Amino acid sequence: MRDRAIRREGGVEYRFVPPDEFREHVRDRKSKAPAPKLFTAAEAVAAFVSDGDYIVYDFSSLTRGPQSLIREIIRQRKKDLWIGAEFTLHESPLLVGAGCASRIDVGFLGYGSYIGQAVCDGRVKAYEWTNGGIALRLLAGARGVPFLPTRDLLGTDNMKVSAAKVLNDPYTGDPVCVVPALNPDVALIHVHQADACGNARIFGTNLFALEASLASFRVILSAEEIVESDEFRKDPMRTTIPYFLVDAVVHAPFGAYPGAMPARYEIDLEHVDRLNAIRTDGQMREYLEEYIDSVADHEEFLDRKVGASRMKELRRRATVVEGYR
Amino acid sequence: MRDRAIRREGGVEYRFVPPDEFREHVRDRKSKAPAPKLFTAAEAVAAFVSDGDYIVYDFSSLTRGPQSLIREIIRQRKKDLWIGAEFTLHESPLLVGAGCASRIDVGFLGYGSYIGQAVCDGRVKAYEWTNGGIALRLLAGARGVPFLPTRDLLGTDNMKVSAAKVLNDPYTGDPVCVVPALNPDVALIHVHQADACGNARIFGTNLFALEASLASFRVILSAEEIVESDEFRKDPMRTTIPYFLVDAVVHAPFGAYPGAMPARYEIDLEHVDRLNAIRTDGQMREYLEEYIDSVADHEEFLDRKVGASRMKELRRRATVVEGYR
Amino acid sequence: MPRTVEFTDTEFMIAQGARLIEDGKTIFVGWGIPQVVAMLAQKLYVPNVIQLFEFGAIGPQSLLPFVRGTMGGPQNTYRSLQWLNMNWAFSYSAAGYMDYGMLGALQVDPYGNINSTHLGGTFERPERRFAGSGGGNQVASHCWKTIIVIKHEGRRFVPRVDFLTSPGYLDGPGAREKAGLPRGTGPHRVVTSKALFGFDEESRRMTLLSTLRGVTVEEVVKDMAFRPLVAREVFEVPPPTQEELRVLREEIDPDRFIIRGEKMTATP
Amino acid sequence: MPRTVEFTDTEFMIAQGARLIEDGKTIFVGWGIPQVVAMLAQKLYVPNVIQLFEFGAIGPQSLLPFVRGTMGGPQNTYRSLQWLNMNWAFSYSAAGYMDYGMLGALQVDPYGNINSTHLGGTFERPERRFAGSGGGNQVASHCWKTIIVIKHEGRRFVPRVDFLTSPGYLDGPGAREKAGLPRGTGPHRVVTSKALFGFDEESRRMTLLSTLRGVTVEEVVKDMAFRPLVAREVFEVPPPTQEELRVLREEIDPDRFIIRGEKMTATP
Repeated sequence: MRDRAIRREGGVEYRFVPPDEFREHVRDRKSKAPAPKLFTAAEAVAAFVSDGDYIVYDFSSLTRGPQSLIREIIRQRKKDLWIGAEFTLHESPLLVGAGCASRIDVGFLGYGSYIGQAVCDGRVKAYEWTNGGIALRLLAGARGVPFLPTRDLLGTDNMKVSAAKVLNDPYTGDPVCVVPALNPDVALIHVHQADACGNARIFGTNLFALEASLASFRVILSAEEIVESDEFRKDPMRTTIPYFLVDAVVHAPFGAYPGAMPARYEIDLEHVDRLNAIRTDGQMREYLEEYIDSVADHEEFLDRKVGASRMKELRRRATVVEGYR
Repeated sequence: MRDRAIRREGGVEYRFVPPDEFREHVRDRKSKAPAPKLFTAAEAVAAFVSDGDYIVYDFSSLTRGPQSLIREIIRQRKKDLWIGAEFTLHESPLLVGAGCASRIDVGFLGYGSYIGQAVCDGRVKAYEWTNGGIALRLLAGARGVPFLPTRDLLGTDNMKVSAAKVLNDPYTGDPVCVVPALNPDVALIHVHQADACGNARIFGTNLFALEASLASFRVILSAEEIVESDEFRKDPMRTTIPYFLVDAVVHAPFGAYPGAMPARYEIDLEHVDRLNAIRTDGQMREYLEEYIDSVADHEEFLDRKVGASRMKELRRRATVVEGYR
Repeated sequence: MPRTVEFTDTEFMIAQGARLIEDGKTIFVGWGIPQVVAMLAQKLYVPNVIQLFEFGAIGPQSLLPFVRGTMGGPQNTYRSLQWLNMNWAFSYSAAGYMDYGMLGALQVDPYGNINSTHLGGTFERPERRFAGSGGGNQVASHCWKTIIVIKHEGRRFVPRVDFLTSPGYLDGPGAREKAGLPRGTGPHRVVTSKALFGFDEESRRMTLLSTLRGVTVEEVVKDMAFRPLVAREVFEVPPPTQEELRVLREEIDPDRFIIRGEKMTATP
Repeated sequence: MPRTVEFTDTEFMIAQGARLIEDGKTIFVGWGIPQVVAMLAQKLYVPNVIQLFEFGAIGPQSLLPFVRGTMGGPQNTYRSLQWLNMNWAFSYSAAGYMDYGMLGALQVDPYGNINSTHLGGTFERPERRFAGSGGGNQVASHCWKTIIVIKHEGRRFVPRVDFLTSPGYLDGPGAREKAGLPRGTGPHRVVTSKALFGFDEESRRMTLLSTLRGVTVEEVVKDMAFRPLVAREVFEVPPPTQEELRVLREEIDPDRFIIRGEKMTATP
């Protein structure tokens, strides 16, 4: 998909898939039958993430991010990925540091100097769409329309470095900004509960969980808990994503680690500090070796790099549970 | 607002308020302080509904419609209303029969021949926007944009009898339909639970409860139950409408009668049949006199025209409660 | 020798529609008769079909009996996978997730264009005004294959609809795409109380595919105000089965509000 | 004679910002320092302010202490009125419901234009790359009055931002409206660690309104790379109160990750 889906206009590159092409994928390739689709992370990433893919993820590095899936993508050293990310504090540095990502649409591009330096060095291209712009592009992708209008971005340099355009609104005659639909190749979403078929619940807010699930060619969920399918039909208001949007479900307790999973476990700020401290390629190599490449999978990571005591402590700290159920 | 907000183009009339005008109303007239705003239906309608207003309501005549508020509007004989309605089986005939409404944007325009005949006779103008078109127009109004695009309505006669337009999408070059934002004067929404300030919960699906609440100049809620404000902060995922969008809250048990309130009471099909049987102006006058004008308010209506036994029976029939909480 | 089975034209139409629905697929269900068709299908044939209703019920397993006139009530939205709202419901269809759409119609023309708005006169001053699109326009625009369910009354089959409410193939091949409607969509079948029609791949014109057992092609087309194409081989559709009739009469519509109609007989 | 109070420039900036927030109004809160400003304000001055966070928390009453770096976590979204998502959050602001927005900035220019993207070089190959807009662009575009919170370092106040990330008054009066941004919006205050600025109604240029008690106008403007307008009467802002400092140091940021900074003194 990548090559067809890259558009270049006046020095600006952007991802765009005409709605009809996306719709045909959905018709031909999305199974609507309620079949189990449980995979290991390694299987899911191998089967559903390809070199050159455009990937989005919900939510942020510190809260309910799909960190175990990101680590698996790095472990498999996928190449030439294009990331669409909002609050990407740690995923982007790691993906770029490991040589997996060549383009990032942001959003809010991390802190720490590693990723900033990578942009300055030209190792990765960072396109500025703003958080609102990315969310709106996904909404367009989810609504099957080629663009959506918005009254921001206007007047700023974002208009020059993105494919946002100005139209005259046919009802007021005033200028309005439009952004192109975004239909990623893959959405990675970490959820509180899923069943084997892909019905899923997120508790708390989300960035664009349903938008990204509707708009993406493939959807990989990781879930803290796998629950009975019947749960979802008993309480349909709490379903965030219905199964027929989903391609793979990975059972991943502590899948958001070192970030927090609201009402389940808190952030590991010490580990986050270690990530934030990465400044050189040497430090990056050390981190990747220590926490990703030297372990076979997420379970080994939890056993050897986090440990039961730490997990118990992070669970203990997650005392705010009101509203998350 | 009415006169400024009516646009006429090539024989088509439509409601349109430029986003900037709506925004200024919100800034200047919507109180964001958490003050109680409980009113009787008579007070709320007198204070917040004016002759000439454009009114929308959620959901349908048979399910969670704001029927007690509609009856109060008729009781007060508001004039020259413009209704934006989706599943309007009974409100439209009653509002037109009572001389309250002169224009209807639909939607799905009732059954029974009364309302159809009124359109044929030219007593009311019925503009065809389709359900999806009305919901999308409200979404545009709620998002503060002058229009939204969609890939329907195209190719049909709806394009000729509405203000929907065709644009060329700047990304594909293909034609796409756009509909103008809809910012009604008043939204009427019947909810399961509200607090005195206007925080509200609807259980089950809705048409456009949040869209209409964000997009409307004034919002009147009627609620089966008034609950403590603190309830909402304990479970923010269940809040449908936050208080600062709302202008008035009316406590109205059985407010959706003769329609159903999911998990609270069932439809009164006998009363619905009486409504469906109205064919002549004489029958309409009889109905209006019997059920609306001869009672002072909703409470007297319940006492004298429904009765405790009937209400008990309708509650008994509402046995499907799963998921509604 | 099989006994004769008795049924109404409505019952046949519903049963015929129910047999067309595929299991493990998605279907956007319009108000009224299509709901009953989907109920019968889900009960007897396609337990894993995903129904979608425009007011935001995704994947309900409706509770029987059918409460006439309702769509958003708790019976019809029972055991949904997800409850949302209308704009989300139409996102599912617009993004291509709805394999089928099923709609009623007041009039239909050779290209499967649907009128549900008015008969005679002008839009502003019609001779008779009906409910209009509801969400039918979106269903007919977005879903991959639209199935139209309509009583086989000649006056409903017209060369040109009085008002084009929901798009069929408009004025012929390529017209939908040219208008900007999603590529590869359009009317798929017309299910009537006597026959089944499809649409010719080339001309996009309505084509008679099969008739109720015992009904001739000539009986089907004689009252239609246009002459449909007729498939090379016209198949015979068996009448409602005992099981279809039992579910319709006992479980879905015991008061016979929906399934009443003209009495018919056929050999099972 | 009052004793001298000791505080950091960051603490003053936060306290000054907190005093600007109006009770019973709405404020769209940006990531980082603005969150701490809002926490202090809600704790001490404006219990009924409605905060809004871009990832969908409407009206939270954040739980203290502040967990550094977080915005979407359960502490920050605690006791919200409503939990939604980003597209809804920006609907609230775009439809005019947000009285205030509060944002940090890397650079700001005389028209209140914000750069948070890069310093030096070009966008494609900058000398230094920073986080970028996040949702700042939407906040600065939609909210009625934007408050910018920025350390008073001269290099941050530039005649022209290296990259215009979030709109101030662009190139002057009327420019926002001409660009299509919502009418009547724009930067309202610039809260720094030494002073407070507004914007001149006519020229839309940044205007010095007040300084920290004991800091002169000349001290404020000497490092700025442009000369702001200066109000006819420049007021004096008292330093952080004991209560402000107590809440900041004991309740909001006991580890002093946020509030550390240059040490200052002033008379209370």
